[in-house]
Amino acid sequence: MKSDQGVLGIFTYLDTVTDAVKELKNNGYEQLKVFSPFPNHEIEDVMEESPSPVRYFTLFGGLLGATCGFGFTVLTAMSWPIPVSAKPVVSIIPFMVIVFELTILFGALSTLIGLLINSFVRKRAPITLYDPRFSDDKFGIMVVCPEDKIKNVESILKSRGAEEVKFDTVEY
Amino acid sequence: MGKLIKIIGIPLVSILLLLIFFQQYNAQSNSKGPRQPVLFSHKIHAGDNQIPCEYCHSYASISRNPGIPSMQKCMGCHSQIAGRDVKYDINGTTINIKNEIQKVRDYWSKKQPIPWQKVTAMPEFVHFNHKRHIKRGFKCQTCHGQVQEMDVVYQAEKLNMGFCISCHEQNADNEQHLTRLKDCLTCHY
Amino acid sequence: MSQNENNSFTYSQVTNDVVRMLEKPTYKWWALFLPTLGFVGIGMVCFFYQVYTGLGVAGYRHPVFWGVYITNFVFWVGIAHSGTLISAILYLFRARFRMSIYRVSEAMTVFAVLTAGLFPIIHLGRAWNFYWLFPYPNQRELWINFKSPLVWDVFAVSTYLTVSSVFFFVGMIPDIAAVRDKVTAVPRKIIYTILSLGWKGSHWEWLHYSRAYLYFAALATPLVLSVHSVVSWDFAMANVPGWHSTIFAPYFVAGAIFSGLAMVITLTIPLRKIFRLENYITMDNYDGMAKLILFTGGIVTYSYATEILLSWYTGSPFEWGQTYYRMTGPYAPLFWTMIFCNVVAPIPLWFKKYRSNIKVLFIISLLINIGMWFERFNIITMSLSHEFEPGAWGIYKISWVEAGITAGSFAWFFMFFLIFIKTLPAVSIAEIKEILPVPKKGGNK
Amino acid sequence: MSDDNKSGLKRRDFLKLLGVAGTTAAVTGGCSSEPVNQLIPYVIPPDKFIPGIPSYFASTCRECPAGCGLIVKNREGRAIKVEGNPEAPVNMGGTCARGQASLQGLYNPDRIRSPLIYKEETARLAPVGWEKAEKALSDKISTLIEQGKGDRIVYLSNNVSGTFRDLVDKWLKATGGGKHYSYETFSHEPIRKANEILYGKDVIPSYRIENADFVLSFGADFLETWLSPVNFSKGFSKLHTVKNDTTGKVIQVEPRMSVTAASADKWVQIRPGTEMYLALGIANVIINKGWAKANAGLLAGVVSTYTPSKVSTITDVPAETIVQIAKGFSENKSLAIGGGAAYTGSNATQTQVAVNILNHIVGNVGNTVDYSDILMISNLNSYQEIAELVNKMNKGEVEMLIVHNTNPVFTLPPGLKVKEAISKVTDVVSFSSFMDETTELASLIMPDSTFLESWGDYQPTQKYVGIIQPVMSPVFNTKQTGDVLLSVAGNIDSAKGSFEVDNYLDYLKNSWKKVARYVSPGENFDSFWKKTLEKGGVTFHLEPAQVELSPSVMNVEFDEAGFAGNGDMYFITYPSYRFYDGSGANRPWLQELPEALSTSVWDSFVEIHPDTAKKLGVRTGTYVDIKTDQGSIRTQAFVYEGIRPDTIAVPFGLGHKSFGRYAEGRGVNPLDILPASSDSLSGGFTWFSTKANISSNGDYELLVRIQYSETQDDREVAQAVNIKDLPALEQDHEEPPEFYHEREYPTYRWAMAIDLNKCTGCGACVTACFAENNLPVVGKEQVAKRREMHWLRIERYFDKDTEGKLETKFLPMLCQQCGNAPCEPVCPVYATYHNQEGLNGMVYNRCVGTRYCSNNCTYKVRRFNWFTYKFPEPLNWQLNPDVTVRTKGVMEKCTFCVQRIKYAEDIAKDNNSIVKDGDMMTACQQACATEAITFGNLLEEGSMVNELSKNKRGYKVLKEINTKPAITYLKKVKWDKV
Repeated sequence: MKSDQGVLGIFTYLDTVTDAVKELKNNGYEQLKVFSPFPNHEIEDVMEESPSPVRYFTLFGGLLGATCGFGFTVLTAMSWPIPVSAKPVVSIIPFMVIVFELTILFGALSTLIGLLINSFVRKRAPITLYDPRFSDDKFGIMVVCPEDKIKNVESILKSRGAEEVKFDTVEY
Repeated sequence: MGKLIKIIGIPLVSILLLLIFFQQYNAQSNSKGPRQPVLFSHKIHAGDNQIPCEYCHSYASISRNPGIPSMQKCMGCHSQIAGRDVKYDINGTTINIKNEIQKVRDYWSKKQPIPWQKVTAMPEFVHFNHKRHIKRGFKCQTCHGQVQEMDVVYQAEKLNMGFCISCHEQNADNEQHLTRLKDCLTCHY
Repeated sequence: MSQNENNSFTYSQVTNDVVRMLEKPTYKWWALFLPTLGFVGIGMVCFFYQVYTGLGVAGYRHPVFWGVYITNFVFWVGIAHSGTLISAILYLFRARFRMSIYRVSEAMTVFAVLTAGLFPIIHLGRAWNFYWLFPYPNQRELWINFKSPLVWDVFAVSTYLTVSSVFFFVGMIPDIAAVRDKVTAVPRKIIYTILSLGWKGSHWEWLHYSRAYLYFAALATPLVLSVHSVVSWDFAMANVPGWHSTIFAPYFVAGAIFSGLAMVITLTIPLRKIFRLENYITMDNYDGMAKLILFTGGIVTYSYATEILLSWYTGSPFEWGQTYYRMTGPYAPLFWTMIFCNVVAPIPLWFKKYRSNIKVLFIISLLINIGMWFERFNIITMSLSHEFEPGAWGIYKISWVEAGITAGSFAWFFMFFLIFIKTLPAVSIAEIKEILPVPKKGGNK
Repeated sequence: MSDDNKSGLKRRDFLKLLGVAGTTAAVTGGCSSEPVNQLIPYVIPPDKFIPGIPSYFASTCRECPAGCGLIVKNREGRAIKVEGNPEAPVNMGGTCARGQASLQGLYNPDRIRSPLIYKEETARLAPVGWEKAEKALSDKISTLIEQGKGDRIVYLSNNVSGTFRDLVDKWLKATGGGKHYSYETFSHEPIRKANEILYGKDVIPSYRIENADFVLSFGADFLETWLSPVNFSKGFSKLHTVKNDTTGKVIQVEPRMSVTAASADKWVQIRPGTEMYLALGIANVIINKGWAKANAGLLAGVVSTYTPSKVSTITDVPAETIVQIAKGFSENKSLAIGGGAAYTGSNATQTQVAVNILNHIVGNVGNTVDYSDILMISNLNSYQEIAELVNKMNKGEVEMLIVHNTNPVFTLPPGLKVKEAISKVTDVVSFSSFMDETTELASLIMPDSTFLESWGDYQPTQKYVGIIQPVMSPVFNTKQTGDVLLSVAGNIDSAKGSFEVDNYLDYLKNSWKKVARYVSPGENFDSFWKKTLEKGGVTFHLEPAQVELSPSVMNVEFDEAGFAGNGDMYFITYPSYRFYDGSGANRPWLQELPEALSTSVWDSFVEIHPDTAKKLGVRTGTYVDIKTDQGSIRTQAFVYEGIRPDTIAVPFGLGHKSFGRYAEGRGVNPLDILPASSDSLSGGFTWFSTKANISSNGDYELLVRIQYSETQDDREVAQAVNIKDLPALEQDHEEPPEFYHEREYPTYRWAMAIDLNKCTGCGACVTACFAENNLPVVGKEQVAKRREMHWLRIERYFDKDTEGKLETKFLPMLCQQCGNAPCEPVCPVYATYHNQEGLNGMVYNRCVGTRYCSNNCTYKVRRFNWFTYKFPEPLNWQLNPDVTVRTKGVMEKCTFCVQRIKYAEDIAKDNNSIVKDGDMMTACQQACATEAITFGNLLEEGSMVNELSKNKRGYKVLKEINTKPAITYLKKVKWDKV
């Protein structure tokens, strides 16, 4: 259990945010979080996060769905072979419809799970500082740093045009 | 990580429980038979006195319906056998055997049938053929349970489709026979 | 887009405008909502009456075993489609004009599927046994027939319902968060807090969010196409003259989107009027949709032509008999209504002048909705009433029970919709902001 | 018993008989799984009954005078199915719809449930016990005897023969010498009179259609009601069998196309009332051309004046047709018969004489006309005699009228004032089982048990006596009239001595002892009796009778038929083959059985030719007023070409004022507008004696029918082949290529073959299906919504033949048990599927009611339970315990009587074999009198169905859909000219 200081800077303009992020990174602050009311590429770029693992969930789900769909239809059909019309008990073509639907269903559900796990369960850095305006019209940068670096961070944020800076201790 | 378990675990577990529930669905039915107008004990007749089932249910091997013994059949013995004047405990209710037999005789003298309560219920859309099963050499107990040990007879098996099918599956000689045994029209028409 | 022109338009304005819609319902809203509830009630009464006495209270008769209920089913599934089209397909195509209307149309999708899903159960002879259509392990060791198009339906529709509601909900998370941060009243605050799943709008969340959203869109797109194809196969797989046709899948999908877009227009026009959303839902949106309507309408018209031509070309007395019967038989008026509404009515949309006229749009969209309902009715009922065996031809007439339940279903749909616009952000806050010019100290270059 | 007077329903006895409850479920009904919760044991087990195993009783049908032999199937003490007795020479195993429906007479909820007596104080009929009722009757009679008015008792019954007739006569003698009238609505006096004129024999001979191959029928509806329809159907079947590319021929001469005419090879439209001239014309041709076989003798003179040209102008029948008919008639083994409208005109007897002349000159007498085996309805009283009886009643010369199984108020023309006459009689006693128009007037009602609950015998023809034995204990508190008469006689001092027995069974046995002595001398009676009961009757050996032409034929004046009234339309009334004389009207099965040509149900209609209809401005369904001097009736029009433009026709049998819930107030009784006139020579009632005016105010209502499309729209559903093309004909065996591999069947492939050349559309099969498979009757309102539950329907298509003449095709349409069934793959829950015996299984309890199967059924033979249909007590006693009673929301259809198949397989298994051809029959096959339906195992080499399915006339309906039906239809054979 180590404890650190969290510094939150609140911005109005996007370019100032990106500049601030660059600056902070140059000064070796890696534990950053940027808040914005909408997804924005410039922020993504400057944060240089590795691509989201959600896609693996989707892929896995889809494959699982296909297998289940196929296995389920074939096995149930064979468990009690009831001939209808002159069609074979296991007739693949109609089963494909089920396979397809289940692929989509499982794919979507596991994507949802992926999303939940990644963005809400798996938090890389703790968020204690948040400002309601982030969901409205303000941007924000939160830096996690040791006690002694607070002043430095604050000055960077301020210099880059943060209208307001908040502090708090974070434990993790 | 605890969240993760909640999010994925709970639905999985509930689905699992659901499956188990459905599988266990046809386990056992209540072991309490209906109260008969005459407190007749199959245990005494079929068990202690070793009377074969088909002595009374005489049509079981020649007809789809087993039939229930006529009053005449009851009297066939009970015109002689008046029964000992003793207390007998039949599923909790103590009766006097003599009195019970007297009831039968009263019905007979009134030339009235005894309105027995039906124990083994089978839906009307199922056409079960006793003859076929007896001829195939099945004991009555297979479906009706150990009647000779029951004072008050109760429906031992739930006798739902699962019960029939599993038995049909076990007793099929070959693939073709199985198809016949699992053919819907064998019982439903 | 217009937003870009007038820069007076700021982020907080967007948030406020949307949150404003969620204020306490006005008497106007109640005036709409209560009758809706009433009709839902009527529908339910009719349904229970039908279950109690038997399906005979509906207008069904030998040989027409499917009627208004299945018509409604297909109609509502159709309505559902445009929602997914706008939110998913147009998202993939990055069509900017979808931003402001996709939330509404997505809601429409979910509610339409909810409505559609009722009818397969309502039309069952033994509705209380509806669950037999689902594959669940049972003591009978008996499963369902995956060769039956009806089972495909069960899977397609339930998948569609699940996926579209997930899509709908996920899309809303950031906006719910925005609302959460605005509202102060305690109960609502708590509800929105829970619904927002603790959304903070950090770049980390946005990263996964936009990924996931993309995949949802990618999955929903083939799904929407498959669902209505499956629905169309209910008919195409049968050997009934007038059903047994290979063009049904594309024909139905096009028809679905056609009617769906019309429904979106029908719904949004009053919506933007009441909530003064002219700045968000603009004429450009309608223009885009009108063009799509023209396109899909074209496909529908083409399908009609193909059907008629082929039925003649096959030289089969059954096929041509069917077509001839439709055009001249007792149902002819319905057939020609359909032709008018779906083929003739959209023609004005070829002209910018009419595309940009709200009234015209509204009327045309209404006509299309009617026309498409009749299309389904014609396909289903007429085909059945005039099949192979001349000895078994017969006419179907709708009964008051069916009418009641149909009315109920429309009410059921609008009930959900009315609740939706009062409780959830009907316009996507985040996405509107996304297309607004980003504020920069250095200014936009 | 007295405690049963309230309900009348002897349920307790019934349950006592029932023995086991598994089967009562069928009575309570329900495709639901609620069990039956009581088991009622036998007190004393009847040795006949083993629960679950049907027992069969031979008996004789009394629904009409034909007296067909029956086999009645009994399960747990309930009669559940009626079938034809193959041993009986009358019907040789066939039945008609009415015979099938006799069960609904037995279980009719509107039966009189106990004796009723008129109470002055309450001024209404009140139930009493039998002792009281019998006492009341015997007291009345005793007083009459004391007053010396015993001879003023009249016993009016339907046609009775054999022991009961004898009993009635004895009884009347014992009670003071009253008179016994036996009366039938259709009593064929002209035939008897004509035979008297020609041969001095006042009898009705047997007509042997089976020996003929050219039948010339002047309006005789011999496939519907005429004399002995089932017998004639058998004959027709033989005659219409296609052997080495040819077949027999039926020429039907009548102004309207009856069902018989529809299945005849040629329908000759003739001006009403001129059939006589045609017959004479033909005779004339035959004699002049020297084609006559027998020595025409003096007959030549009789017919000399009727040249074809002259006859043709009178009859509207082209001269060459006359010559052709004459040729065919003289060349083939022929038979001429007369009936229907043809011989119920004022010149009926003359017509019949002409017909007899035809038979005589080509030497049919002794071949196809058999005077030795005469029909026993020859002993009926003529209409004239009944009319006189009515007069006597009016004059108050009748003190007591005993009515038994006859309903004069309904079946006699109002002109006779029967009702008034009866009300003048002091005591009216009725033995009727039903509260009909006549019984209503009775002051004492002693309900007779139906023939299915009684002992008796009936002699249809000289040659055969059928036994009537009870097939179950009485449903209600009724008593058979024989017993009543005996016990009443027992109460009367003067009559006591005259009977040595006190119950009818003993009486019957005594009289049969004589029979035994005659038939099998020296045999012990009990064994003889037992044998007879098993066989259902005894057949006597008869010496062929010789007949001598009597000169009296010379004095017959062949004068034109006269018509009352100044209308411009000939008004024809014909007996409905469903209701006969109206006694069938209270049987729901018959009400819901479509009339073959109009396919109308539950109501009357008037047949009108399109041209007439156009003039009148009416279409099918429009109400038409038919007016004669006697009054007017109003009913819906059925417009079709099967009737002459100058003629209209209304079927007889409906229009009851009171006859139970199913008959009351349905349709019209055409008798209401007929004059009470009779044929001067024979004294028979002239049904065809008036002209009528028709008008319409345009009121329209749907004429409720089973089928609304008249033609088959060039769809080749029902096919026919011209006899010229028969030699070259090939069955089209070629099959389209299969995507999936063919299905093979291990032991059975159940299949059916239906010969359209034999199907007469009589509907016996449909009714049999109702009885066998627990089909509900849904009523007129539901049928109007096409919700009838017929698993088997007979489609009727009007086509045009080569000459543009109307040509009718009947197509029995039932589940085809397709090898490639469209209904199966679409069911989401496997409720319908294909089993290893080729059956298209339908599992009711699995069905959820998506109705997709029926949408996809090419033949539209599936029926849906829109409601849970009710079987009003005790109609539900008839339900077949082997067939599930369906409830609302499930689909149902024909499965080739799978319950019978299963039973047969069960029996076969007991002696480890498989079901062979003839081991079992489907209900429809068994009922079909013309043997048009054949059922069996396609895989069994040499089985009938196997043979027939290879027949070159064979074809599959809608083959192009490639459903691979298991039913092969055999094309109808057309003749392009006579």
